[in-house]
Parts: sequence; C-alpha cells; structure tokens
Amino acid sequence: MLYVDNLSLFYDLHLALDNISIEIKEGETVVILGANGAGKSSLLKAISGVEPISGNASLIFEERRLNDIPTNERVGLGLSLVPEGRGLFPDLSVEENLRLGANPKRARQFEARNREFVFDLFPKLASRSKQLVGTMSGGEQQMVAVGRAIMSAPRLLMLDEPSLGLAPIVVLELFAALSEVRAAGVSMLIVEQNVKESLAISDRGYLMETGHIVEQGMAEELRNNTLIQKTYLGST
Amino acid sequence: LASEKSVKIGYAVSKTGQNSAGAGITTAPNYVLWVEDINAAGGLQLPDGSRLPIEIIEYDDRSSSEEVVRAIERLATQDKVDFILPPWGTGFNLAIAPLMDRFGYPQLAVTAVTDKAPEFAERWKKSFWVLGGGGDYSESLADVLAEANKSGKINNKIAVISVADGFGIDLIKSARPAFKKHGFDVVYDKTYPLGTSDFNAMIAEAKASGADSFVAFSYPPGTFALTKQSQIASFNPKVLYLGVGVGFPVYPKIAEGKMEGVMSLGGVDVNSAAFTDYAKRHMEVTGNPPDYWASSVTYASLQMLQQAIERVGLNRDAVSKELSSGEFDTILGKVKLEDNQLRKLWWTGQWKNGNFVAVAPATREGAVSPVIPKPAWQE
Amino acid sequence: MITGAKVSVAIIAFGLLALLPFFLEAYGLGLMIGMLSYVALATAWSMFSGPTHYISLATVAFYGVGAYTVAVLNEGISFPVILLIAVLIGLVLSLAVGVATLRLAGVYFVIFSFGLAELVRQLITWYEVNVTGTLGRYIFLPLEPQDIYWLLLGAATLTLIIGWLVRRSRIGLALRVIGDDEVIAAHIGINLTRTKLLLFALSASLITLVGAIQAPRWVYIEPSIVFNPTVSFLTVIMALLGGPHRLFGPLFGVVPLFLLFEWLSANFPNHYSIILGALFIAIVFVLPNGVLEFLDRFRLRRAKT
Amino acid sequence: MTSFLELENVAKKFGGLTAVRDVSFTLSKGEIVGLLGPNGSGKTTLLNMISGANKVTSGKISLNGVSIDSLRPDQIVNKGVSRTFQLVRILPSMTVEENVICGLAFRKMPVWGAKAAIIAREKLEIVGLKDKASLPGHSLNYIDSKRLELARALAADPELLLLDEWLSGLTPEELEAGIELIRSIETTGISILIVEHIMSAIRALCPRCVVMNSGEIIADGSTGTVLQDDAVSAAYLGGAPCCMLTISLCSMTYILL
Amino acid sequence: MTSLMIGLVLGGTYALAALGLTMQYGVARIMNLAYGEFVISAAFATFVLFSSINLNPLLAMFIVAPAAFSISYFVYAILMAPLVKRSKKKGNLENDSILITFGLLFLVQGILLVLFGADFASYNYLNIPVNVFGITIAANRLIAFGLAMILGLSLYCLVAYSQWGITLRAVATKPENARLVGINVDRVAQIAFAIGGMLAALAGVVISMFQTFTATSGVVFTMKALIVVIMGGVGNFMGALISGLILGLAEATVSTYVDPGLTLASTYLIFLVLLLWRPQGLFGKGVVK
Ligand SMILES: Nc1ncnc2c1ncn2[C@@H]1O[C@H](COP(=O)(O)OP(=O)(O)OP(=O)(O)O)[C@@H](O)[C@H]1O
Ligand SMILES: Nc1ncnc2c1ncn2[C@@H]1O[C@H](COP(=O)(O)OP(=O)(O)OP(=O)(O)O)[C@@H](O)[C@H]1O
Ligand SMILES: [Mg+2]
Ligand SMILES: [Mg+2]
Repeated sequence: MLYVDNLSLFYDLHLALDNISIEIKEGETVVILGANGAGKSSLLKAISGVEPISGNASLIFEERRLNDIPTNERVGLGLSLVPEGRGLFPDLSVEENLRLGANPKRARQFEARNREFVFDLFPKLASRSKQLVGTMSGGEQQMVAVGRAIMSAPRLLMLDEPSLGLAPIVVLELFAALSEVRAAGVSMLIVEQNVKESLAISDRGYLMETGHIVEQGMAEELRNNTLIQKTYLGST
Repeated sequence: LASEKSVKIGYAVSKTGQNSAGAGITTAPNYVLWVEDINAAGGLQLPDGSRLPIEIIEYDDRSSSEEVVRAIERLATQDKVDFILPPWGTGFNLAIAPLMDRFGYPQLAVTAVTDKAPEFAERWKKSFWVLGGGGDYSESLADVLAEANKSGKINNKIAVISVADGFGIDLIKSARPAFKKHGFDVVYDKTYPLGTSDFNAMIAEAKASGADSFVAFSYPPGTFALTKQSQIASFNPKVLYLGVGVGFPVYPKIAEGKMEGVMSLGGVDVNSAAFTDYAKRHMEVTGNPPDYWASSVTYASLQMLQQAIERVGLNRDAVSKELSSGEFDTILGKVKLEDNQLRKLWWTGQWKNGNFVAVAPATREGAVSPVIPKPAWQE
Repeated sequence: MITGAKVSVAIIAFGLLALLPFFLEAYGLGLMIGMLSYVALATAWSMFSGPTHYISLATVAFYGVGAYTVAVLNEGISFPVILLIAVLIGLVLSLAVGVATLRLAGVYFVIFSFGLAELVRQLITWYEVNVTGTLGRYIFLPLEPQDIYWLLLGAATLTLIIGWLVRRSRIGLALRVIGDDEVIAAHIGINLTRTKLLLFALSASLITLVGAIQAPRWVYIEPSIVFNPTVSFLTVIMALLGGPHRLFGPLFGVVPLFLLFEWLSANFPNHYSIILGALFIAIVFVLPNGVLEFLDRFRLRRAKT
Repeated sequence: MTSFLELENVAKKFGGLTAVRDVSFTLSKGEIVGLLGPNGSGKTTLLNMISGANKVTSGKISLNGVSIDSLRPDQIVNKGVSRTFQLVRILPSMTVEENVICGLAFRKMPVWGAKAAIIAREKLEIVGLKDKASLPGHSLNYIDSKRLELARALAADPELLLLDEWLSGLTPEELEAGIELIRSIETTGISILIVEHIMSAIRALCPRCVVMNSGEIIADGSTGTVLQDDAVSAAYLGGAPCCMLTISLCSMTYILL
Repeated sequence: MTSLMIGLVLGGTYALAALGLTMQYGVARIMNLAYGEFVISAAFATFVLFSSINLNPLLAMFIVAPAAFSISYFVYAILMAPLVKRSKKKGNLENDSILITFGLLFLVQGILLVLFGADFASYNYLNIPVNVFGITIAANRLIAFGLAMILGLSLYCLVAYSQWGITLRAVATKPENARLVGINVDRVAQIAFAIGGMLAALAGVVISMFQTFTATSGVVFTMKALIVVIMGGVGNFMGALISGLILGLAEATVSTYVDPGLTLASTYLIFLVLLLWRPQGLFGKGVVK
C-alpha cells in the first residue's frame, strides 16, 4: 500500500532522515520505535508532505507516486496524519473540527458513521461538541485530534504519539479503539513511546536511530528483541 | 541675462494626496494653459521686445508641508529657476512665504484665503495676496442677505454650518459679526469635521430651525454631498449658499442640472469677452472648463507676472516692485494691487441660467442681481 | 561587541554631519532635514515596535502634538523650553494612552493606534474651533534651516544612542521576549505593563520631540497639516523596509526610500504614484528581510567567494 | 516541615464551566507531590492559578504565608515559583542559551551579562542541552524543547517548581533519565508539584500524591494508598489498578528504587 | 427617529464597505491597504459605464463584480501567493502584506490619476426620495443599506454554518493545519481574496451612486473599513454589519444631539472604548493560551 524508498530529509543543513525505506501492506499496522530525535516525526511529516523531501526519493501510495502531490491532496487519497502538536483549529468548536476531518470528498459519505464511532470512543467529545477546542484540556484536545483523523475515513492512518498526555484509562481505551480501527481494515503507521501497547496492536515494526532504520521485524520478534526490551520495554 | 535661452519657471503642486483634487482643478491646469499660451506666442516677452520660451520645472508636493517647503528650496537653490509659481492651499502658501522672501522670489499667492493678508503682505514684502480674505466673502454675503431681508424676501433667521479647517473657520468667524450687524439671528450654527460625508442630520436640523437662509462654508466633497442630500430631503431654503465646489465645472452634473439659484463664493462676469475667451481656451488646452471662482484669478495673476516681466525684465526685485505698483490688463479687466492685495474681486456668485454669475459687489460693473428666493429644485 | 573603532567612526560621522550646513545650500539642507526627521522617527518607532511587533500607527499623534505645542506656545517662551514642554506633553499623553492600548494585540493594536491618532486630531480641531476659535496657528520663530538641522541631528543621535542603550539593557531583552511570547514573558518575571509602557512612552516622547523641532519650518499649522496620517505610514514602511529589529535598520530603510521618493517626485511628477507603487512592490520581493539584512547577506557572500 | 504552599477552597469558573471547585491542599517546603487526574479534571488550571496565569474565581492561595492569588505572574515568579507548560513554550526567535538567559535576567535577583552566560550554560548542562546552546529555539524537537523549558524555569531560581506533564512522550530509557533529573532537582531543596499521567514516574518520584476528578480532589495521601483507592482506579486508572501498562512500569520503578 | 433612520442607512454604507476587507484580512490574512483603491476603481468603472454607454449602475454591478473577482484573483496569484509561500517559514505575512499592498495602493491610485485626473467624479442615479416611516431617504442609499444587510447576513450564515464556511475559518485561523484535513489552503485563500475584491467592488458601485469621489479618496474607505472590521472582530461578517450600524447611528445621534463637530471624534471614541472593553472586537473569538 505504501512504499517509501530512498527517503532523505534535511532541515537546512541538518540531515534528519537518511535514506529511509519502509513498506506498509494493505491492512497492516506498523509501529515505529525510536528515541527522541531519531526522526520518527520527521518520517511521518515527509510521508504526509508537510516537510519537503529530497528529489531522488520514491514515495508510492497505492500505485501512485506521491512526491509531487501536495499534502491536502494526499489527505484526499486517504492518507491522514495526527501530527505532533495535534494540528487542531483552536478557534473552532469540537464539532467543527470533526466536520473538517470529514472534509475530503471520499470521507463525506462515511461522515455519520465515523462520527458515531468517534463519539463511542470518546464520549466526552459528544458532550463538549460546542466547546472551542483551544479551551480544552491537553488530553481532551488529543482526543479531538485522533477523532478528527478518524473522521477523514483514512486508508492509511498515521499517528504521531497519540497517547501523549492521555490519562491511563483513556490510553487503554485508545488502544482498544485503534485495534478496532485496525480490525476495520484501515492500515496504520504509529509512532509511540507506549511500546508495549503499540506492539500489541501492530503487525510489524521498525526501530529508528538518528535518521536510520536500524531494526525491523514482526511485532512478535521485536517484542523478544533484547535491545528493544532493554530500552523500550524497560525490562531486563 | 542676454545669454539665456529660456526662462525657467518652477512650481510644486499637489499631484497626489489629500490636496490633489483642489490643485488639479484650480491651479495646475492654469499653469499649463498659461505656459502653452505664452510659448505659442513665441515665449515671454522681455522689455527689449525679445521673447524667451518658458521652461517648466514641476514637482509634486504630495500634499505635505515638509515636501512643499523642500520643493521650493530645491527650485530656488538647485534648479535656480527665474520665477516660482505658488502651490495650492492657504497653509502651503504660508509655509513657503518665508522662503520665497528669503530667496527673493515674488509670491503671487492665489489659492490662499486669509484675513491676515494685510499683515502678511507687510511681513513679506514680495508676497501678494490676490484672492481676498474670509471676511470679504462673508461680509459680502451678509450684504446680499440684508438686502433681501429688507425687501421682505427672507426672514431674519440664518442656519449656518462650516467645515472645521482654516478656511471654514476664517469665514464663519467673520460671518457671525457680519450677520449680527445686519440684524440677523443665527439660529443654527455648527461646525463639522473635514471628511464628513453625511449631512442628513444637519440638514434635518437646519430645516427644522425655521431659517430662510442656509449657509454652508464647505469644501468640495461636502458641497457636493450637501447638494445631493438637500435635493433628496426636499430642503429648498430661500437662500442656499454653499462653499467651494459650487463654482466647479462638475457642479451642474452633481446637481443634475438643478443648480439654479445656488449661491457661493466668487462668480464671473459672463458678459466679459475676456472671460469667455479664456474659458474656451481652458477647455481646449486642458480638456476641462475652468472653475468659476479661483481659476480666472489664477490665470489673471499669471498675466500680471507676465506683464511685469515684459515691463521690467527678469530681475526679481524689479518684478516685485512692478507687481505691487503697476496696473495690469487681465482677463478680470484692468487690475491694480492695493497694499499687495487684489481687491477687485467678485465675492458672491449665483447659478443663473446655466452660468455661475457674480452678484456682489452689486455696485461693480457686470454684477447681476441675485434671484431670491431660490427656485425649487426642479429644473 | 562595541569596539573603539566603531565609536570613533560614529563620532567622526556625527562631526561631519554637524559640519554639513556650511557646505550645503538650502535644498541639500532641506533634504537632510527631511531625512533626519524620518531617521529619528523610524528609529524611535522601532525602539518599541521592532522587538514587540506592536505596529503602531499613532506616530503622527505624537508628532502632531509636538508640532502643535510649538504652535501654541511659540510666542513668549524660549524654544528650548518649548521643546521640553512638548516632550513632557508627549510623555504624559503616551503614558495615558499606553495604559489603555497595550492590552490589545496584533492588528487590533494597529488600528487602535490609528484611531487614536485620528481621535487626537479631531479633539484638537474641535477644541480649537469651539474654544479658542482659531484653527490655524502661525509660528514665527527666528529659526534658520540650519538650526533645525542641528536640532534634528541632535534628536536623531539621541534616539540612536537611546536605542543602543535599550538594546544592551535588560529592558531591551524583555521587549524581545514580549515580542516572542507574552505568556513566557510574564512567567519569567517580566512586568508586561510596565515594560511596554515605559518603552512606548520613551519612543513617543522622542517622536514628539521631532515634531516639535520640525514645526517652525512650516510657519502655518493646522490639524490637517500636522496630523497627516501619511507620516505614520511612512515611518512604519521605512522602518519595516530597513529592518526594525536592528539598531541601524530603520536608518537603512529611510535613506534609500526617502531619496527614491524625492527622485521620483522630481523626475516623474505626473507618474510618481505608478512608478513608486511598482518599485515598492519590486523592493518587497527583492529584499524580503529588509535592506540591512540584504546588505549583510551580500557581504557574507562576498566574503565567502 | 511547615506548610509552604497553601490552597484554600480554590475554585475557577470559565463561563458556565467550573474547571476547579473547592480545592484545598498544602505542600511543605522541599516536598514533591504528584497531581493526578483524568483529562480535563482541572490540573493545568490549578497550576495556572498558582502561577498567576489564571485568576482564581474564589478561594485563597498563599506561599510562605503570603497571599499570592491576586498577584500577576511576574510577581509570583519573583516570589519563587517557576513552571513549565503542558504545551511547550519556548522563545522561537532566540537561541537556546538566550532562552535560559531570559530566565535569569528578570528573576528576583537578576543576573546579566557574562555571568548570566556562565550560569545559563550550567543550567543547560543540567538538562543535557549544552551542545545545542547556540541553536535557534525553533529548531529543537519536542523533547529538547521540554528540556529547555525546564532549564529556563530553573534559571529563575525557584523555591517551587510546577511541572505540567514534563515527562510525557519519553522512551522508558529517557524517562529514567528524566526522573533522575527531577530527583536531583528535588535534592537541592526545591519543592515540586508535578502533573503527570505516567504512573511509574509518580511512583518513583512522589511519596505523596493528590488526585483530582471533575475539578475536585478525590484523594490525597501516600502514593501507594491513593493508587489503590477504588475511586481513583475507576475514574483514572481504569478497571484493575494493575493493568498491563502499570505492571510493566511498576517493575521498572522497582528497579530504579 | 429621524436620526435613527439616518444613522442606520449611513451605517449600512459603512458595513457594506467593510465586508470585503473582513474577507480579505480575516480569511486570506492579507492586510490590504489598497482595499479602498479597489472600491474607488469600481466606482470609476461604474461611472464610465454610466456616462459612456449609459448603463444602469445596478446592471453595471453584474459586469464590475465579476471583473473585480477575476482581477483580485490574479492580483493574489501574482503578488500575494509568493509572499504567502515565503512567509510559511518566517511567518511575517502581516508585515509583507502591509508593505506590498502599500505599493499596490500607489500603483492603482497612480493609474486612476492618469486615467481620470484629480477631478471629482460624480453622476446621479436613483437620487430620488423614498418615504420610509415618514422619513425621506435617497433610494440609492436604501439600496446600499439593503445590499449591506443581504450580503452581510448571508455571508455570516454561510461562514457560520456551511461546510465551506468552516473551511474558511479553518484557513483563517490555522492555515498551517488546514492542509492536514485536505484543504487546499492557497486556493481557499485566493478565492477568499477574490471574493473580498468582489465585495469591495460591489460597495464601490453602490457608493458611487450617491457619493462624489476622486482618484485619491480610496484611503478614506480603507481606514473606515478597517475600523469597522476590527471593531466587529476580524473575519466576522455579523460583527462588521453591527459595528457599521453602530458607527452610523453614533454619527447621526451625535450630529443631531451633541455637535456635528464631534461626529468623527465620537466614531473613534466608540471604536476605542469598544476595543478596550472587548480586545478582540465585538464578535471576535479569542482563545487564551
Ligand atoms: N524544524 C526543524 N528544524 C531543524 N531541525 C529539526 C526540525 N524539526 C526536527 N529537527 C531535528 O530533526 C531531528 C529529528 O526530529 P524528529 O522530530 O523527527 O524526531 P522524533 O524522532 O520525532 O523525536 P521526538 O520523539 O522528540 O518527537 C532532531 O534532531 C531534531 O532536532
Ligand atoms: N480558557 C478556558 N475556557 C473554557 N474552558 C476551559 C478553559 N481552560 C480550561 N477549560 C476547561 O477546564 C477543564 C479543566 O482543564 P485543565 O486544562 O485544567 O485539565 P487538565 O486536568 O490539565 O487535563 P489534561 O490532563 O488533559 O491536561 C477542561 O474541561 C477544559 O476544557
Ligand atoms: Mg516526534
Ligand atoms: Mg493539563
């Protein structure tokens, strides 16, 4: 479904991604692990088109070359991102933010169904639908961000640390919900520090270090990988 | 001097900014026309009978005092022009007066209406004030109104509004005692800020005041708005006197041809062949007719300069002396300055049969007697 | 940062400028007067608006008040005293205004400051018309252009020195923090109101001083002349173009723009607007970061090759 | 230990919404306390009121016995309270070092000039940002921004430090380092009020914690007891208190201790 | 009563003149200092159509408005789009747009000066009295009032409730995030700017029916419009409508009951007091922190 090959990304002179290649198959959920500053967010940004990438990369989504397609059209193709910092519209209400999620043409037909799903997932959003997002608590905003991405009926949902700032109980619910999303056949690319949870709902994973992929494998393998166990699962 | 090939004449007027409309109607076209007229005749004539063409240096003062001052400095010391024509506006003429004096240029201040003209002429010996002072216009108006009141055509109540800038204040300040002297009762007397575009409230008040005469010492945008809004409000006082703009060529269009009877400052003697000829050439050369107030005076002041040069040459001191003492033959007739001021002017005019004719001073030849009460707004 | 060489260059430059009136004729002097006044205005403006990003269009309010003070007081009091009084009036006015205004952010502040300038103008007009009954006022002071030039040179130098001091001081840093993020500013111990007010008043007082110094040049003063909003706009534009974040940025905006205006109005009096507009647009595209930054970059590139 | 920070019946309303109601608790000098609660329970709002970013609707907040609830944020900073923000705030146009210098320059006893640069480097070293001192603020990634925020807060020389989810988004390894860092700060005698959703961190750092729900305090006591509390589990932790997440993190905490 | 009527009608004009700017500044984030020049250009265009081929200004609207739309569309493409692109990194679109539209102001004004000179332009259309509740008002002013109401209310509803309106507001407040929900930010901004230009032109057409204008009178409209926009809250059409009416009413009331000399002062005073009371404008939404 998504092939990324030869992807490099520079911030001015700083090389944040160095020749990255990854692949996500139809219906697959893939997790990206890595320390802070490894380039995980940069990778998601590059795929979604928020940051420009070097010329020789190839980015292919469902047989379509993405390189020259702007971000907004990638969303239209079914590629949604919940970015670092959430990317919400603070001056708009919860309801309006969700409606904007369903802005792409292909998402409109599923709007009602997806909204129901989002409200099931985060009941709080239903009761706060008129509140301006900017006045919500950090965790509440995170719910809106995930909800909005779901509203866009993605084919590939990319989540950058979706559990950030959520209360433990909500984190559990979130992962339960994501596994439902997965069950619905949506492919996912997740960046998470909640390694155990995210591996539990993933098929495969990559491990990044300073702009490189250093390890990859099936979720099971990664879980048993000693390096990962040591640094990301906190067990010996 | 003999070696010169042309006479350099410079001026700065507002081509842009808030003053550009006024300058573009009254001042700049007359400069163009005058130069055209003279150069067509082979140039400025000098005492020896030779002619030198005029070379013009013009600047845009961008409606800023600082700019106009600098432009004059530039004309005087950089371009070293032979003569400098004045800018548009009372404030700007005053701003440059000390400079003109210092550099020794005669200043024929036209579009400057100030009651302090005698004082200024005294202070700056080479300055000439040729459009009168506010008092001249308002006293003349008071006379006209008094006459009508005496013959029972209007009651003794007046409603008056004035624009809050130097011009409007000058007029209203002298108008108040003048009206009072003639026994008038000023029942509505308000000042409005420059830039006001809606006069409906003031018109309504004036209408309710019971005054037969409505006087507005206004500027063109206000004059136009007052005209249109009075028509709509069917406000048709027996005397309707509006300020600058009534004499502008566009005025009939603005009034939709219903300007009959509207009074204002200035006016012309339409029977004077000199004026009609001038108006025709103005139209030909600049594409627009002259306005009925300051245009012809502007042109006349240029004629005075021209004739002074013809008599005494390019020496600026001599020209200044000649301007203050000589008599000149202009489109306004034969004129002579008194204490550096032109007094032979038309103070009050009125639209009559499609012309803005002069009605006061009534004693002067060419004056027409005013139509009071003003006919209704219909054509 | 500050070297002896730089100081001596500055002193020599100042000395040369001070001698200029002996070599220039009236027009050249007039040009310098106009330029210096905008240098002082734009530098004073940038002192507050540069770091805080509060774009003030109230320049002409203070400038006009300065000029008007001179017009009102010019008989009987000596000029230096008048200048002092003008500055004091500017100070009081700006403090009063600042208390109210500085709560506003962004464009709300921009337009508020514009409205303020107009309000001052309207109130003065109304007062003159209804209370004193004299709208236009005359200034007959025995001041020659070179006197005005020297005073303006002094004012511009003073402004630059103050600007330099502010920049080096904690309050300068505080302003930059405020410009970046007022929430952080408050939470690291900056008294927002006091800091902004102080600098706003300082900047406004200097602007008032410039207006007062320049007034005698015009002889006749009325509100529509001295409260001409163009002054505010030009100040902003020149400062922005030069680079309001740097001490000499405004200077580098004023000089070329001023000369450009002059050159255009002299050579193309009838097409001034069109050419100016087109050039202006071109400048914005060519110099995205202001003149000073452009020069810097140019120098860097030269140094590299 | 004497009471240092004291909140009495503090409440905050936003229009119709009561974000915090009737909150009272005290914090002793040198104490480190965790503040927990579901999303939207009013934790950040409470910090905002202590730091002066929000005015209290009613109630009293005092520090060292002096009332601070009517003071401006800058006055409160000068009373010795520093904070970080849940949504990181750094000065984007300044360098990392300048960001810290700003923390030094406006505190109660300001430091300025060359000395400030030295202290700034020290603070940056503490949070591990020394190498990035000359980078512009806007180029830092999320975690480094957080570190910088902490360095800036420390620069103000606080007696009380308010941390709003400062440890969120870290890998376990980094979390460990972060916890270590906070502990080292605590040992210098600074009191810390720490808002966090990461239980392992709370357990590791805070002997005592306060739990909020819907703007009210529902539990206050020793961390172990509070986290066993049924109400807390139901509202916050979700079902059984020892879910998978908590287990794994508990064990890590165990190692740390 | 009379002054109420006069004030409302006057206020309608102010509101009408401000609608386009609130679109351009509120959505496309272009602080358009040349806004008034757009208004005046449309006024001149109407004037020319009226005096050359005697075209009814109400019909001229259907020529002038689409023309203004396409011109603004291209102006955006040529002048603004590069700035927007450039400012993505540095975020100084406001400064840049002030500078560039300042240039544009001179350019347009210069062209108008060359084409039409400095003279006052005026024509008369529907300058006929209409009786409303016993008060006579010019028909052309009523049209201005009506148009302001219709446009203002419908734009308000559109922006507040339609999907398109939400899109507009998304672009207005967080353009950098809008693309994440599939919005083509540049295009939306461009269309918003063009619509703003069209609204400016509509105002110009209507105003030209009752007000004399010159090539240089654009600035006045820009400033009035800015004040109305700011007072109402940037990007809020209802705000623009209501603050326009408030200003009109204030002007008429002060003129009648206090002193015409204080009308403009009162306008500014109301504006200033209102802003101090509500720093984000009447209807501006503000999110703190
Ligand atoms: N806008 C930027 N300008 C310059 N450098 C940047 C920028 N954004 C990120 N970087 C740098 O690029 C590298 C990768 O950053 P990225 O945000 O992708 O890391 P990450 O793996 O997502 O880390 P985190 O877990 O902290 O979010 C980091 O070293 C970071 O400092
Ligand atoms: N400015 C505001 N206007 C209106 N409501 C607000 C405002 N600020 C906060 N709230 C509301 O107050 C409640 C408490 O918010 P707060 O930010 O304190 O929560 P929190 O406990 O920090 O949550 P989180 O763990 O998600 O950060 C929330 O419901 C939020 O929506
Ligand atoms: Mg990241
Ligand atoms: Mg919070």
